[in-house]
Amino acid sequence: MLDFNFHLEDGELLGLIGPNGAGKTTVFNLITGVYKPDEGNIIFSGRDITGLAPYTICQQGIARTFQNIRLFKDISVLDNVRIALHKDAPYGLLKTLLRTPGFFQGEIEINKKAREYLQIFNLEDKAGEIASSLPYGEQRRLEIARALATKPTLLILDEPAAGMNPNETRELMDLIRWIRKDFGLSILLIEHDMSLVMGVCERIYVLDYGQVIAEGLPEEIRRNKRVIEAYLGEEVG
Amino acid sequence: GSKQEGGDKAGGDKTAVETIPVGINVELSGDLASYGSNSRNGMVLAIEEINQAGGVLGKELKYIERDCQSKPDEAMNNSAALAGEKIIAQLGPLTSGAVAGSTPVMMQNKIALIAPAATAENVTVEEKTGKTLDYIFRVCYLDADQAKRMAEFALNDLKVKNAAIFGSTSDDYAKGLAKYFEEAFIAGGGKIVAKEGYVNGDKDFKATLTKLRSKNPEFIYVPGYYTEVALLIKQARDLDIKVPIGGGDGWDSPDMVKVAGVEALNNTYFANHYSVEDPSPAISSFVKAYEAKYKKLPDSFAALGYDSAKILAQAIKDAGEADSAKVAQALAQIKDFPGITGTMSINEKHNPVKKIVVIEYKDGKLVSR
Amino acid sequence: MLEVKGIDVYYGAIHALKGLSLEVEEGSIVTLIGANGAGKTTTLKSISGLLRLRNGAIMFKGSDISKVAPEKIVGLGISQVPEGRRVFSTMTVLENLEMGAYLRKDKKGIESDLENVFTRFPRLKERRKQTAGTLSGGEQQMLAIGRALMARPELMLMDEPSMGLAPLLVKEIFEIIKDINARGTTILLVEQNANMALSIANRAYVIETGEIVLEGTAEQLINSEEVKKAYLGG
Amino acid sequence: MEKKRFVPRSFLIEVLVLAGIFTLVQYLIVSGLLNEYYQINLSSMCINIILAVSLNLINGFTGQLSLGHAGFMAVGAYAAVVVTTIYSQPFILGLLAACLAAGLAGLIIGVPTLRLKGDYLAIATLGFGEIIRVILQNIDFIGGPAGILGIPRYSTWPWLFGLTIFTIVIIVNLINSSYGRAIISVREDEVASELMGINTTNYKVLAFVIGALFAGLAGALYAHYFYIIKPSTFNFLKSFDILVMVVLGGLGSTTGAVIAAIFVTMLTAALQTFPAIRMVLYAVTLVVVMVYRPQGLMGNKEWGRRTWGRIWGEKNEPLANK
Amino acid sequence: MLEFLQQLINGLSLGAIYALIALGYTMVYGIIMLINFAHGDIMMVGAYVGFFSIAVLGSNIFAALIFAMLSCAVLGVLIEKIAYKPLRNSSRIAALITAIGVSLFLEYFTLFLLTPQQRVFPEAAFPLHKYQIGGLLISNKDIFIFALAVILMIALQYIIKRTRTGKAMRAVSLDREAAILMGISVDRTISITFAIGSSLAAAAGVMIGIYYNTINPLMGIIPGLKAFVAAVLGGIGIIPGAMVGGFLMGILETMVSGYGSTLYRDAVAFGVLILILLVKPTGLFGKDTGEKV
Ligand SMILES: Nc1ncnc2c1ncn2[C@@H]1O[C@H](COP(=O)(O)OP(=O)(O)OP(=O)(O)O)[C@@H](O)[C@H]1O
Ligand SMILES: Nc1ncnc2c1ncn2[C@@H]1O[C@H](COP(=O)(O)OP(=O)(O)OP(=O)(O)O)[C@@H](O)[C@H]1O
Ligand SMILES: [Mg+2]
Ligand SMILES: [Mg+2]
Repeated sequence: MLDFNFHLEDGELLGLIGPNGAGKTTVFNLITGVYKPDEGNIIFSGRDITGLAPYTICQQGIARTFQNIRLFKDISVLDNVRIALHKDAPYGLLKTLLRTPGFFQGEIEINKKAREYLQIFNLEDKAGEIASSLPYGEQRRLEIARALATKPTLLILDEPAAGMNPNETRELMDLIRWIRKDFGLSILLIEHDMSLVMGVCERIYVLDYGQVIAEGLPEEIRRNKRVIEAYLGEEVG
Repeated sequence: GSKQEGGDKAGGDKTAVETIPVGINVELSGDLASYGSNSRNGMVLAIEEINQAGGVLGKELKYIERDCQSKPDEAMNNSAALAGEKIIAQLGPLTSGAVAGSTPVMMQNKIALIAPAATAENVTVEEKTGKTLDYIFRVCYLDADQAKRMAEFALNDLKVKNAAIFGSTSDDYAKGLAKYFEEAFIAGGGKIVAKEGYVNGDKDFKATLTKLRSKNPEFIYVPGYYTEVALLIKQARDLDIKVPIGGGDGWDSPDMVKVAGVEALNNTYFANHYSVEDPSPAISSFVKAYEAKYKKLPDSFAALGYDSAKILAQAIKDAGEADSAKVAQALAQIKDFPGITGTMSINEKHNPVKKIVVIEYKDGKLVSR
Repeated sequence: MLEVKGIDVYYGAIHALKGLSLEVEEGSIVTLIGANGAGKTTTLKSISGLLRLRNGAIMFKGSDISKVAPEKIVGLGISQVPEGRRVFSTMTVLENLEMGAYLRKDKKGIESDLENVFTRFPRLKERRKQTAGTLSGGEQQMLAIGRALMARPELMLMDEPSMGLAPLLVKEIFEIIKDINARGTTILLVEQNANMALSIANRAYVIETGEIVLEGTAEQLINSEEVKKAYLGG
Repeated sequence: MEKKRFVPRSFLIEVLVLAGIFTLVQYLIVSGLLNEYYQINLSSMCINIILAVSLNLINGFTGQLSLGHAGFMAVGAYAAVVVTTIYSQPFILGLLAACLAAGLAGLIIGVPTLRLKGDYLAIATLGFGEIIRVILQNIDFIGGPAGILGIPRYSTWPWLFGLTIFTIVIIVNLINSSYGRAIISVREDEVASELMGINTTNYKVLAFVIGALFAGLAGALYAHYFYIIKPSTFNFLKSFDILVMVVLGGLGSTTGAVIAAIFVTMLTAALQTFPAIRMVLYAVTLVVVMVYRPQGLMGNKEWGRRTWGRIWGEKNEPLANK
Repeated sequence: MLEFLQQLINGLSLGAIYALIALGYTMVYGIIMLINFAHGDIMMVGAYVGFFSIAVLGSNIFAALIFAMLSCAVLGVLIEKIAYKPLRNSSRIAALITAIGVSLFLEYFTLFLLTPQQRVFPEAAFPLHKYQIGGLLISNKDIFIFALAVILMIALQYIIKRTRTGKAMRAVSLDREAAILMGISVDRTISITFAIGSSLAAAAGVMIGIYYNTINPLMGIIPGLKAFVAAVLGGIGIIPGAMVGGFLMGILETMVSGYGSTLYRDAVAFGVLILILLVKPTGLFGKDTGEKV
């Protein structure tokens, strides 16, 4: 049901838009291994990652957020980030069970790192709170923090501005730009909020019925006839 | 509940009368609850009769009951609690496994345990050495003996040459019977044509019966409890299996006729401790008393429970004082005790030596053979 | 028509609405805007009876409905298009619409309302036999609105009907809302998309952490500096 | 960052308290002041604690509903008894065999079934538990339905107490580590966890195997305390009993599991004085407790957080749970 | 061949009983996602009510069936109100434990009240007729129980798919809050669900009574468990699935007993269940509702 090609350069900030049900989230699910493609390949950093398990893909450097926020709800904010750090756990199972000094050293290290991520997203005072008790906007931020903690080279954001008001969206735009610059990673995002897409993305793919119907710079997309017809409804300024 | 009344009455405000505490540790809940509670009823009836007749050594027996759910650990726990209550002896549990759970505690505290219905081989002896356990007794015969009796009956009286076995495989009692029957039957020159099993709690035996039917056995041995056996016989007859069917003391229950029906039971036989329809005065007065108190007929578990309590009273009398170790010694010496389930003497392995009756169902009546 | 008088609502220990009051006049579109977690959904749920009040009252056509059982409130003429659509996913489109008319007994009326919904949303008619879970986001939103209409409400509560929809659909939905209102249904609309909401509303309230901080006609609010800065992205 | 004291004083105090409890009980037993009845219940408590704490790892922390715990207990019990009783080897070898066999059974069962979710997993584990029981029942070498009698009583107080503490420490150590957090993330949201680079299958299996292993240990202790084991002891109702303890204590609370195991053991013992209606009372208690405290006695909170937190390496950080 | 057909008949009649119990099980599960472990015990109560109305009140079998179904409907509603309703918003596993508690309560309260002794259904209530068809034995009881299971399944499927109440049930199961917004009373709908589910259990209980003659307080445990397995086999929550699962279980058990050994019957039954689940993780008729991410 999907038939398309697209590519993403290192360090690029790419947008993916399209009508509801066009298959955007599905694309993300394919990239991150939640679904397996029936045909075709996904090449990441020169390696074929098609059909790999999601956790392996994450370990290869792709991290994501979800259209419907999926935090680890009943545990603390800090733990949410610490879980993301687990794939590089600095101690083994044996050390864990026997509580060797190496374990304590490792825990200190993990905590330090986790707090750094929280700090970046202005969440350090909330470290001890249960994730689900955070306001929506902070949950979105925590989700991004958690994704970043897996040290990705590609970050995928699915409708990060959904449910945010224009003001909050603006703050998010700044954050996205800043992350990209500071962490030196590529970002791929889906969004229905044109102000965000047009504002931050360097290049945009438009998807409809599982196919790419347009590709280009924001200005080109904005004026593209097919895109307007299928998605925008009018030119957006 | 009525279950506590005996204990309360005996231990109540009549402080003037000294009492002798007796432990009852049986299966009151769980799969075997119906056998356990029948046996307990028999024990309680006996204790009440003894007390009415003036008690033993001028003291009343006071029973303290516990539910072991047929679990060895619960049985052990109960025995420990009962030992703490300074009981003179414990009646029960019924199943051999639960008795084995209780055994170490009884041995340690030097208190006699009388098992009413634990018929497995090694209940009264040490597993490894074969040495008799000083404080463990039983009033029922052994599985090996009753299975042998049935095998001989089939070969000699029914004159069959081959047999099938279809018994419960989920309890050691029935499995033991099956094994001993097979041995005895083969030893007597017979042939076993099929061995099948069911699981306790089953209600549907048609599949296996259909299979058995095709093997054409002349006799079917069905070791198990009446709860399953009655249904099994009924379904066998429904499937037009007309050959004689035999079994063990687990069959004994008034429910057999009710469930299987008069007709289906014709030509079936089981080894038993006694017959409820035995006209002897001792038995008929027991049956009457039991029926009056519990509104139903006693099965063999009730009778064995009754005997276990009565034999204990006898031993206390023989011992001359309410001392648990002495009572155990007296138990080992019991000779020709007239029980409901036959006149018995306790042998050196603490098993009763008594007659095994074979009972035939004839038009719904029990006929001793 | 609807008067919310100083209501207090709690989630356990969380004080979600703090003496909130608002009013909806018959025939108007009133919009309630505010940041995430301000209490907009909570307000609508309280009106529908899904949440119980600690204090205050909710008057609908002159009588207090705050003690009425939640399932009875639809019958009084208030239906809700819940946040996130909440269509019955394994039921067909038609069954979903029938559920909207669950309390109604007038077969004829239901029949004609069904036709009305289908003329308003031809796409639903096309897909009447399809299960709702397989519809696209926009179609589900239409179904949720259609379902609410099937109760023939006098007042319709809509919770972020444009959320997650493509720009084209957002416009379509707002057109539909205007149309429904034009045909006589009063609307209380909760939106993040303040621009759009204010452009079709008569009156507006701004809610912040469970309290109304601003109210006025839609024009007044569109032009208010505070609102512009906080909610209109300008 | 202030230098952290490796062993805080409160930890030492708790160690002393435990040592005190141990010595006191040991003294009471040796001097004969603690009668058999209390000894048995104390031993049951230890065994139940191990069972509850280990099932809690699977059901409470990993969020995988397992209804076959008694099966692993059975595997452990039989493995140990075969070693000690049939082959007359020392107890320690029996214990090792129990852990090994039960852990292996956990692995064999866990790998295929843990792909199932929710109630389907529950029924599959229940099925495996029953299959184990049926198989044991049909092996004559280990006594068939009659089981094995005459097992030596090696499970003395030092063993019981020591292994109970050992179980708790190992499981608590596991939970309060990066591995534990990975396990908990599986419970919270499997998909998200997987996408955070966690091989959820591995961690589910890990938790399942460790849980099974300790159930096996409990089985071995049980067998060598109660002299006899038979397959029917380990039926699905026994699994339910263990589950009841876990939920009663609060899913995902080790403290809760311990408290509930003690509570249930005492309740069962206390109800023995009402033999006729004990099960009715037990059932009513169960329903009433659940209705009034659906989250269990402890919710998912732990007791002794601050003290133990340091030892676990948390240092004032909130623990895995609330 | 003849023996095989006979075994098939045996399997179908056993399966019909599992199917009858599984229907109610699956229905309650389908609507409120609760594994009602007490279902088998409600069946037992139904059997006792049927027994007493036949043996004591002297009613005929149909009156007894109706009476048992009505009494158990009331019992089911009561149980829901007392034990399950307070836990509606708690974790499912808490509700599961409560269900276990209710199950134990029903078993042991009956055991206490009526003694552990089994009761025997009067044979006269439903006299047996055997028919010989080309060497195959089949009884009127076989036919009756089979027909009853099929009729009740169709009725249930009709209620749930077609009637207003049934749609309300499905709505409640899909989204409770949205259902309220439609004007559906959740309490009432769940009560009706329990009433129907429990009366189905009662029907099964009475059928077991007449089919096997004996009933006892613990009779619900094993058939309850097996019916639950059957429901899972078919895809829990799916009515035709329960039916097929029930028959499959019955036939499977019969064939294992008939051609293998009863010793391993339960192990094989569970083994097949697990195999099926490994291939189809949501049961035979279960839809794989792969979580949308
Ligand atoms: N697990 C699933 N099972 C069945 N269909 C699915 C599943 N996931 C996605 N789909 C279908 O695939 C299509 C594409 O869905 P997708 O979620 O990718 O859309 P989208 O472009 O992200 O839309 P939106 O902007 O509304 O999020 C839709 O028709 C959807 O219904
Ligand atoms: N079920 C709940 N339990 C506890 N707190 C809740 C619950 N639902 C909402 N809250 C809290 O109540 C407050 C108001 O929530 P509400 O959902 O009404 O906000 P909203 O204005 O609709 O936000 P959004 O724009 O995100 O939909 C928030 O702080 C939220 O965290
Ligand atoms: Mg999407
Ligand atoms: Mg909201």
